[in-house]
Amino acid sequence: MPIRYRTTLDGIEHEVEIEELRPRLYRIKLADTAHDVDVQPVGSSSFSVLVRDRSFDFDVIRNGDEMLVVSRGGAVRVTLVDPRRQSRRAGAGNHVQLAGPIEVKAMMPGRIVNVLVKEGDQVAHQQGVLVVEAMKMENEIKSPKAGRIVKVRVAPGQTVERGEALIIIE
Amino acid sequence: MPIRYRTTLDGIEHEVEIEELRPRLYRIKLADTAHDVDVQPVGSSSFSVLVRDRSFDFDVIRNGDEMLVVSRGGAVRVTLVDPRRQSRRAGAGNHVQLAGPIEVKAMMPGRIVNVLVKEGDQVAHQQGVLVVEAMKMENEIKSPKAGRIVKVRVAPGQTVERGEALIIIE
Amino acid sequence: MTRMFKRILIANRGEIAVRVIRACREMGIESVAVFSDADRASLHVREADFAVHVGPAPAAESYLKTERIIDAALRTGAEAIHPGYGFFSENANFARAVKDAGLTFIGPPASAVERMGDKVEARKLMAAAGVPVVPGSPGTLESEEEVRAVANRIGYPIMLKAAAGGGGKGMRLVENDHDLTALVRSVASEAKSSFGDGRFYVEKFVPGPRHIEVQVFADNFGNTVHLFERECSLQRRHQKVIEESPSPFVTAAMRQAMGEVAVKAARAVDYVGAGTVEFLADENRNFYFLEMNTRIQVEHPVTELVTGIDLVKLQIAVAAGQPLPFTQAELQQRGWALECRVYAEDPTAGFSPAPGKIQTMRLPDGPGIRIDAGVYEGAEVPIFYDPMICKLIAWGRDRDEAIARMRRALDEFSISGDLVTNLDFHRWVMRQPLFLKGEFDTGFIGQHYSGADGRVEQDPARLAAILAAAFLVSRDGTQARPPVASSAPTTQTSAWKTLGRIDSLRR
Amino acid sequence: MTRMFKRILIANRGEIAVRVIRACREMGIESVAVFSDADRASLHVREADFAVHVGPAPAAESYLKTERIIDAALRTGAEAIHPGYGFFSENANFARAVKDAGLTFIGPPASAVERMGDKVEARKLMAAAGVPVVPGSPGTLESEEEVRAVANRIGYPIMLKAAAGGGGKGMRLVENDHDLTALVRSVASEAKSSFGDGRFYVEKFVPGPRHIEVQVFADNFGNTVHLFERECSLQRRHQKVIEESPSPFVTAAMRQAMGEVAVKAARAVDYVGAGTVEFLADENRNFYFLEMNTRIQVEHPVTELVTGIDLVKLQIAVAAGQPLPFTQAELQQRGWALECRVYAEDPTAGFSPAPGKIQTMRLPDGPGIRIDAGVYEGAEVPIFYDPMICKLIAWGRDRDEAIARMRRALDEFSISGDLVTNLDFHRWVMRQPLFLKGEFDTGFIGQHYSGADGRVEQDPARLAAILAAAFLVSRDGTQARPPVASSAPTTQTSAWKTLGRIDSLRR
Repeated sequence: MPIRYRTTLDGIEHEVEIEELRPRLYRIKLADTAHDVDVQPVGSSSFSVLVRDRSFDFDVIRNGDEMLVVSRGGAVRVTLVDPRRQSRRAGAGNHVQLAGPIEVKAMMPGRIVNVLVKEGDQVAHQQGVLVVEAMKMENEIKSPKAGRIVKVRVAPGQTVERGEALIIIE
Repeated sequence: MPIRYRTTLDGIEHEVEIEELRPRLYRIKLADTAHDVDVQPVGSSSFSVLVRDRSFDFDVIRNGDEMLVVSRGGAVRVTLVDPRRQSRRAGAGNHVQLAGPIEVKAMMPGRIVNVLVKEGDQVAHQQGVLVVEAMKMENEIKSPKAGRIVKVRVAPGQTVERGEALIIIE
Repeated sequence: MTRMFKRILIANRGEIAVRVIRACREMGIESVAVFSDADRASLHVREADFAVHVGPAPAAESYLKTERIIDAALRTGAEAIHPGYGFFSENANFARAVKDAGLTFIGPPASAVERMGDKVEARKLMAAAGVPVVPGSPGTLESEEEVRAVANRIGYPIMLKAAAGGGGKGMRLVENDHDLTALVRSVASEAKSSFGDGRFYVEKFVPGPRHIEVQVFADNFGNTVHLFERECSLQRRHQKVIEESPSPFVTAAMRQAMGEVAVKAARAVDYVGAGTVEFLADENRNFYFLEMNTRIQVEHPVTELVTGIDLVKLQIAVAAGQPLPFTQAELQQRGWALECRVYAEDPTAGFSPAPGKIQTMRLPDGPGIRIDAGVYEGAEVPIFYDPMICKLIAWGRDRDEAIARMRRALDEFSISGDLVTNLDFHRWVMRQPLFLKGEFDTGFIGQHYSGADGRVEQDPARLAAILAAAFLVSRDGTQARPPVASSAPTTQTSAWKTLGRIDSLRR
Repeated sequence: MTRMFKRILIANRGEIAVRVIRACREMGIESVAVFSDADRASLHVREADFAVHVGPAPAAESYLKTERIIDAALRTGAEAIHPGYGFFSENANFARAVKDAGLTFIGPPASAVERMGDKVEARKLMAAAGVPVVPGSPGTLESEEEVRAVANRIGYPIMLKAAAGGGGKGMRLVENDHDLTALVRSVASEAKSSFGDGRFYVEKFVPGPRHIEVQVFADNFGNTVHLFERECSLQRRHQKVIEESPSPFVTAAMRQAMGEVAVKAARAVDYVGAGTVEFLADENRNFYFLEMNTRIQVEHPVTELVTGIDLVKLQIAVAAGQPLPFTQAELQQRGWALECRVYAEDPTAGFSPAPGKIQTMRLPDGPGIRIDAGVYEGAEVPIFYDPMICKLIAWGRDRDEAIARMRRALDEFSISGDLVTNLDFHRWVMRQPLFLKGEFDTGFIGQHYSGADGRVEQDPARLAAILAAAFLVSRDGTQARPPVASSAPTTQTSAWKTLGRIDSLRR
């Protein structure tokens, strides 16, 4: 019995129907064309896939419904959503995790070189907020979203640990 | 609390006492001398071991109480028996598994070239009983124990599959 | 500039298929793999741009099905077929079928394959071309009397050889007249039953021989060169297991003479592409034509490392009609290279095959080390084919450095799972004084290798080993595993093998 | 014959420690590793014969503790210390302390380290020895007026450089007189705060420069040779990321001139051991002394591959008192070698470090490929040190073949886990027309790399990708994972990074 998914491939949505014909052989319908595809696991998240005699070797990195499928040719971003499940999750869009206050944390131990914003500042998405030196390199840390700086927890010269909250943006 | 093992190292028996001092640090007493040993797992069956500044990298292949410990320097066979367990298994010596009738099975697909014994023959341990050709090479199959041939299930020229019973020795 | 192929089918599997795929990729050519049921998850299928299923596991029903291989090429739009080694690589009929299908066979002309394929004809042809051959019968013999006449002329001991034999099969050593009758009968019957061709011939036995071969290369424009020698005397079961280039036995004068003779041999059959002329050398450095392999050899990497030439890419370029990009004078040997063939086989049980699943594998790398592998961690070495795992190749400025690097790489190499490997055997060879001095012949392994490891552990290593064992026990529990009986060993297995197999059962 | 060391301590970590351990093993020398708390499970500890803990994770408290390193050497009976690169490799005080402890420092004399360590003094010394230096101030300057006087003499644009600077820090480009005041103040203050040394000097700005360096080697008997050049112009963040030898820019005449000058530079400081003389070259092939690195370089393998010389083993041999085993005339370049430094860093986020755990890793191998790795599958790239994963090095008969092999190897290389790598960046470079033509300078990456991948998938690949995804979903279930917020990204992370990190969380 085929399973239907709503799939997003590099940002474009398609309906896709996938049916297991027998172990490791799948029929996939995309835009009314059917293809038989042979999928062979070759590691915990690696697959050898044959489609119309073409051979692909994939590592799949999964994040919920979204998957990054990496091969010799490059990387494809695939989202697969089972429509029966989708209704339950309505409204849970891609950016839900960025709503509300966000703590910008240190990704590695380092030293704060410069603080580019102060409390109360409005910042744009991707605007630089801090400069941190780690491993002999200066890294500009950018705001993960547009918002207002509600708290600056660090000052230039201060050393920070990995995971330490540096700034809170609302 | 130290655990005592009876250990066999390349065939020689010792009493060994092992105590975990803290995670990954062990005190081992062998022949009344104590050594502190640092054991770091670096894979599913690989360990980095430091003893008196010496560094060893081991793959351990386990078969019950017996272990083959493989390193750059070569391989050491180690048996570790917890004496509290040993009493329950009294009499279960190394060769218990070879008592009773044994099926000699084909380890790989091949063709029987020659049958060197017939039913009723007495055979010695390691005596050749069959010649099988597999992968373009002839292999003599030897008896895993001394005994009597109770059944010969194959004839020269016959092809056999992996795991097929060839001869039964009692 | 000739037109290069867009797509090539590789009619092979394992490391050589991966080797050819890599050559294709470096040349911007797409590769088509073929695979049997046993090879769906094999590395060559994963690495190729296309892959076509050609049948069940036995090679005779898949890799050796001419029409299926050619159909696969036509269906995927491949323009040429590379046969690798083994399988169809020295099959003139296959080469012709490829040509008839309008495709290019990446190898010599079918006629050259054929003329070198018949050992007796090749002997005659080479003798006529002025290539030294082992003294013996001029052609095949039929009767005991004919054999005796030749033996009396050249003297005992002699070798009886099946005309269609090879790889150590269909050969008998006759030490004296007394054994002649029985051995003639035996070789004739084996020749008939094994090869379907009862013909045989006689050669004088060369005692303590070296097996030395010369790589040759020819293009379609009459250029024929040699790429120096390879020393292949280290053999077990009459099969090469360690090769090197240069040979520690060959002098500059001998090298030049062998190279010239090898080129002569290739020219005599209008050879095109990569080929190898094999010689036997006696202790006085006389050398005799043995046979010509009309394909790429397993041991080609040692030549690549000392000459800097990529032989597989050159095969493809020559097949596409390009001339050789160098002259004989431009070729030179630099440094020393060794190859260890790493097999799933048990050296302590007569080097019998011991394939299985690879659970963990740590490959060496670093300076001077090259690995041509046909497997990956987690892969199965199938029971149906040659159980090679990979080729480990080391280069050094001189032989000592190459050996030191090989020893270092072997020590770094770890592999475990439901299989046995010959790594310990290679470690043993790399420490043998006679090997280090370059003093060995084809009988070396049989005479000196006992299967024993011989390496002794230091005391701290023993302590550490106990600890590693104790750690595993304390982590995984002390439950005893099921006894061994259920998988009673059928050959004299090494501890490695037994433990490896049992270990895998419980995973 | 001099006496060789029995045991050597390697005062370093990561790939260079493993590289030195391998050299030791090939020479029959025992190796002693040192490790911090963060490196107990690191590859160099696993590979060494001995390993000594020297302190907590920060390098200043472990790898840079002179007395602990020397204690470890004395305690384990090591006779010599190899500093690798970074850490203590260019620290004259450490070299002296080693000598004072009765051990051998495997590197140049402390005096040579010292004289080349001070950039202003080195400039003066080189100018005096007849080595061309970039026009500029003869020594350090103190005031704006002094700077202006030099600028008026040599012409704008000029570079202001901190005397103690390096690695792209403490430098300011001054385009015209108008900016001078502010920039002099800025560089003086940065020099003081970053290096505790407020001195600075002036050099003429060389537009579109190439960074080309020459490997030199000297023994204790007055023999000094060069091993030709390395092209190191491909840099991000003023750090080399891809190197090659030969340089596609250097002509035979320039090569000879640079080599001679480099040897002159080494002789001027009575150099012994391996060293590198770095030059800036302008578009007219004028070249100027930049600095001398008095240690083995990260990029030494490209020189090893084209010359056949093992530089690390040679360092050890020279330190043990052996003479160079070759003369300048015996050295030659053969073929072409490229090195890609594979880092745990995010090229789409300004090449910022992105270390973490390696879950799966498939390394390329085969013809012409060498890997010097400091990690293994399952290892952690620690956050405390340079986040290098390995060096991928390719050799070919010519530059085209070396690039083709590098491209092929990069395509085979797969790594996944809680880290981001710059593999895609290297794949991008190896396809850039200007790079392929050899037309680039130190500004290349900044000018041409946007972080976009640029490669387009074919249709069947998209289908196959959906299927692989569907397979994973059907196998592992369709449960959505926790949202991303709990690990809010702090820099502009690539999808790779985000997904990689999240993926690792659920394992």
